[in-house]
Amino acid sequence: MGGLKEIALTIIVGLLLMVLLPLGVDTFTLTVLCIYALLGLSLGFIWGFGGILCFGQAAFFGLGAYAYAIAAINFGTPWAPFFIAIIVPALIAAVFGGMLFFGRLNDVYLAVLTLVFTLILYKFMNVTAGENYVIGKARLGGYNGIPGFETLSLPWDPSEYIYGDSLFYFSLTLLLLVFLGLRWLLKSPFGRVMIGVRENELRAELMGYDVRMVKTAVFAIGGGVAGLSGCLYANWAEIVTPNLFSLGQSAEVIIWVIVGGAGTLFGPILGAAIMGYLKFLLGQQSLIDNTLVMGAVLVLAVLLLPRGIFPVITDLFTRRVGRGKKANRKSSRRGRRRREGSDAK
Amino acid sequence: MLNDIVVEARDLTVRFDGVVALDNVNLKLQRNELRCLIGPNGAGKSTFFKCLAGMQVPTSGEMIVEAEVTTGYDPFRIARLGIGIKTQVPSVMDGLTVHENIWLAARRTQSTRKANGIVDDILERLKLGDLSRLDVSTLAHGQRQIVELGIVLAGDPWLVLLDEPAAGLTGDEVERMVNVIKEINDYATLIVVEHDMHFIRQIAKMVTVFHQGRVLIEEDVDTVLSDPIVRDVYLGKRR
Amino acid sequence: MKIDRRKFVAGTAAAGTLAFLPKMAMAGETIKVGSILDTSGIFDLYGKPMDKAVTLAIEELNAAGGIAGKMLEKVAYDTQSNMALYTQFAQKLTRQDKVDVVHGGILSASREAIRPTLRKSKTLYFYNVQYEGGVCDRNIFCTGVTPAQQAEVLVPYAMEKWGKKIYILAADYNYGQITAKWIEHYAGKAGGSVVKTDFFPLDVADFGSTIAKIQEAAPDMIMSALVGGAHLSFYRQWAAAGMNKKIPMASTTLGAGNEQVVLTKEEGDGILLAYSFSKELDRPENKAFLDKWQKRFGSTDDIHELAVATYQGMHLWGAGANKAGSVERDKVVEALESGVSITGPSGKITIDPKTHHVVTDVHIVEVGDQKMNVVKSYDQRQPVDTQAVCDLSANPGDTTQYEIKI
Amino acid sequence: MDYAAVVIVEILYGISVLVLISAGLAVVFGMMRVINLAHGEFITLGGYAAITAHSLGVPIFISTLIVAPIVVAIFGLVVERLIVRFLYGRLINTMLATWGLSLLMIGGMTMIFGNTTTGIPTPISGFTLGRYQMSGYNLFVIFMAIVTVMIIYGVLKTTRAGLIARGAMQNPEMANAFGYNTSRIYMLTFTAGAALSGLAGGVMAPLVGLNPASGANYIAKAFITVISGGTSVVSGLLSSATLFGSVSQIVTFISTSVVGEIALLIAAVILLRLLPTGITGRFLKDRV
Repeated sequence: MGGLKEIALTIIVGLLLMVLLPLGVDTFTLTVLCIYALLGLSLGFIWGFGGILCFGQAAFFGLGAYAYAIAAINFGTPWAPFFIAIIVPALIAAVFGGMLFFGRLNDVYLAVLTLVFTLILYKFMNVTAGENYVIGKARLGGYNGIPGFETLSLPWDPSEYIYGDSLFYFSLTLLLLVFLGLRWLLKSPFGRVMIGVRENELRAELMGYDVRMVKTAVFAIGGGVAGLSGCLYANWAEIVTPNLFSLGQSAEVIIWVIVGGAGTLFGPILGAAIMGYLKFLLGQQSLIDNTLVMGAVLVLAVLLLPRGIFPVITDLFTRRVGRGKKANRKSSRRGRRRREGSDAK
Repeated sequence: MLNDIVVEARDLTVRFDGVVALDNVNLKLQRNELRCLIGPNGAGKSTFFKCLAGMQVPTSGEMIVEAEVTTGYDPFRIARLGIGIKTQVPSVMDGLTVHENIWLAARRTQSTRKANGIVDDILERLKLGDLSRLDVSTLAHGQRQIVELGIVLAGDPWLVLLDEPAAGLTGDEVERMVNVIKEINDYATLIVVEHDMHFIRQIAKMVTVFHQGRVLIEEDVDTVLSDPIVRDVYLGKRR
Repeated sequence: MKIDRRKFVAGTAAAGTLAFLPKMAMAGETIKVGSILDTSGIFDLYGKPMDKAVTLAIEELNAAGGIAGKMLEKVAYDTQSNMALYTQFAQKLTRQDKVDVVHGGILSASREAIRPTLRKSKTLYFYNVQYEGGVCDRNIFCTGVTPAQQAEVLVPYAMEKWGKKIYILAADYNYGQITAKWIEHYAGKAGGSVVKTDFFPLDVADFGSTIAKIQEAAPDMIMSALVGGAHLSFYRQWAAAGMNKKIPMASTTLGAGNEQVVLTKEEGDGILLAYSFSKELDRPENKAFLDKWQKRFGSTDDIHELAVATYQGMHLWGAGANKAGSVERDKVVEALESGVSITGPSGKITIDPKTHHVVTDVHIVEVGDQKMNVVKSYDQRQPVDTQAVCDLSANPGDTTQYEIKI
Repeated sequence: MDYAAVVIVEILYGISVLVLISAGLAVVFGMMRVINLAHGEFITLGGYAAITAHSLGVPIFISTLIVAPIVVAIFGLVVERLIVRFLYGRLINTMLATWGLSLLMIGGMTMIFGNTTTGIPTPISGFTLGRYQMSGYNLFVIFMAIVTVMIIYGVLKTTRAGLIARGAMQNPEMANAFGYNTSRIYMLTFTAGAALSGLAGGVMAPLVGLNPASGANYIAKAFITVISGGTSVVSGLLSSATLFGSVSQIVTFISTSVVGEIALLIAAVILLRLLPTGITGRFLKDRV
């Protein structure tokens, strides 16, 4: 199997990135790019491999961030909140996803309801400024959000905070671990069933698989990864605000995945990193509006690069190197557009 | 064992927006039977098939499989009763290889190792070995039909439901399909929906003819095919 | 002439770095003033004039000889109305640019996002915005007016004019919630009552049912602490229903971003406000300030309360640093705590040493013909809200933002 | 009693606003199965067109009721030619591309009009209902919603163009075979939808403070209304707007406007969970 080789390669690439990236860009920015990459990965996973287009992935990102902030204020220690920030969004995704999938909702209806879910959270969080909105010791704070919670520190030395450079190394390590974990998952029997469901729900059902459960599980995993991303974000920004749930945030995740390429795991990571950095660069000039560029990129990506950047690069690469039929076939298969999977039927 | 009824439909009725697709259908099926359902388009045979497969919830009436009322079951629960289903338009996983398609079907009940063995067996039985590493989407229609049959067999069903298995097959492939169906019938009960008379002649024993949502006649194949009313139904409607 | 001299100084400094001066010597050449504001995105209405105010104040301080003989240099970042960028740029200001002071932040959320970063890196921070009050932290100076300072004068004045029953409409966030409490507090003190308080998230733009509810409650006056573009719809819908002729209104927020210009005369006329600044303020310092702004930027149309607070915040810091003879944080803080005061466009402002807030004049203003006409001025109002909870001379290690219980 | 009348007018007004802001989206979705996520920005653009025209001295009703729809219709036509026409039949891709368009428009309008909130005065004065003072413009909004619905219904049901359009949408090959140019029909339908959005923007302009990001307030509600209504343009629009408008306004009167909005969203979740294809997917199927 190529499994070991792939793990080794991922680790080497990861180590290289850890050493090389800080030479060019400050680690504070790199950390947030890692966080975005995790968020992109979570959507890339459920959309590209589970066939679930979620218009509200920001919901689980925000839930992770809020869960961390609220738990950290109540516990005063960072590590239990760290895990809570993964588990809570995963559970909420499981319950909400279960409601959708057991109701056999698909396509545009799924898109609407995930969007509505995010909107409800956004609106709710915005009206929690009053002093009766308290969870334990934590005030929800409404529009202003929650500042001033304990951030991650070394488990054996709570006075040694993980921030700055170390937060970057920590985030990048988690990104690599999640990447490898999802790769492994996709190769496992569950992963294959999941891809089977994406390819043909009816057939998976006729084989005896409970499609609703499979999709709910996929959605919950995506929610957990998004939650982890939100948790890191809370540690990075040291404040959480309702804007984490905004439509703009959801839109950005989708842009990352499209630009990078749905149907691959690496694509969304690449898309998030490129677009995140582009946004950062655009922020340093005032000639062209930032939103305008993001919008133009999305329109052009859908029209000209419907498969995303990463599959195109791999295609070019395999063609040039000419690794023979097998490699070509595989990459083109992986790169096939997943987005319209449900439309085609 | 002669009266071992495994499938029974009781007063099964399906209505769509006022149109009656199935009208009080009663039908019984014995273990190890090979039953063909025929009838012109819109006669209700496919609707009946869907009710049995869990793809259509009847308006009223009951479907009973081995003493279990399955009315309104989702397809996956039907499948988990040990029922293999091939749909009218081949339902396969396009982006996956032939091997992966069949493996997924076998893996639901078996360990990974056993599933691999089952896949090899089936590939051999259906002579799909050459195609096993190709994406199903690249295959011709007939080949896809065979792959779907492989998927059905991989679940090791005791009851097999086939909707128009011969549609779009070449002469050779039809022959292979006939043999496979006969082979399956050695150990499993079969329901075949079909309107290709030539094909039915080759496999059928008992035939149920549907017409306008009702069971018109239920007899052995020779009686049915020589029945003047059946002829009229077919000629009157089509062909 | 000023400009030439500045250019010359900056030029020598730059040449110095490149050519021969060792880095250590260079570090003392200029004083870096960090500015972190939303100059694009939905808050740029507030941020752009504030950014200009920073520029103008730096130019003036330099023209007056800089601080302790050193020239000031502006290091500015645009946070694009995005809270995430605040932390990012605050890190950049403290770690890479190593600035000597940071002025900026607009929303309370943005202030709370960067306050810990600046405290940890021991960088002095000035927050120059009208806000909800209660921040108690030795590293920060808040030079904007707070709710108690406004409500204390506005509520009794309006009640005397219009009656005792008040209906409060407020933005549903920290600022609105706290302001509503202060309005209620001062209404009670003056013998009035609040019939109802409604809170609205910042994106609510439809007030039809609210207008009906207000009529049902039949108050003598409305107190509004509505904030932002969407809430502007209230004033128009209120006027569209003809209500502005029936129930009068006062506000602690309208006009902070020059909203009175967006509303028509019919919609805005007669609304009472309370601010530390108005362009119509008839004082020589104000006239001089407006002149300088006009010369430097071409138009005074965009000047508002927050821009003036920023301008004065810069000068307060400059006065403190000059008194200390250094820009070192602890020395500047000590100097400011000794009671530095300046006279700016809005009048005399003094640092309150216990709270690091300001004692300032507050003016009752009436909107008329899209202008903010001063009706009555109250001199030197204490930041009584923050004073109720914060005493930095007793607890210098305090870093909380208190929710003031009334 | 007066209060009850006020509440009823407000409910009607709530429904009418939903009808107005959803009509353009409903036509495009119902006829073409295209979800235009830039719909909110189309409305905002209509608002800006009306305000700009008004500030140039065009009379207010001409600015809002004529200039706004025409400007947005032209813009819609360009968008259809440049973007949407390449994506017909690919629902998700159209949603994504138009979402990009929405961001692009927000950015563009920010660069052109700035972030400042603007508006135009209300052209109709208030009136008294018992002891209550009401906005006369609210009645005008209700009137315009009725007119809009009647126009859509009239065009679809009684004109030749509507008949051809409906035929072409249901069976493009057939329409092609009859010699109708389906590409042209799609183009005109999209343009008509854009004009309706522009009209909504014009009608809403005197009521709200407009800024480039205002569209977000419209799109979510319009999107939910249209999807919940299902694919029948008029009956779907009317039924879901009535449901959501009543729910949100009644809850707003009992509680606060945010609870009203959240009630609307929750109603949508429950509705779609129970009727996954929208109201007209289940009932009122064969209506226009």
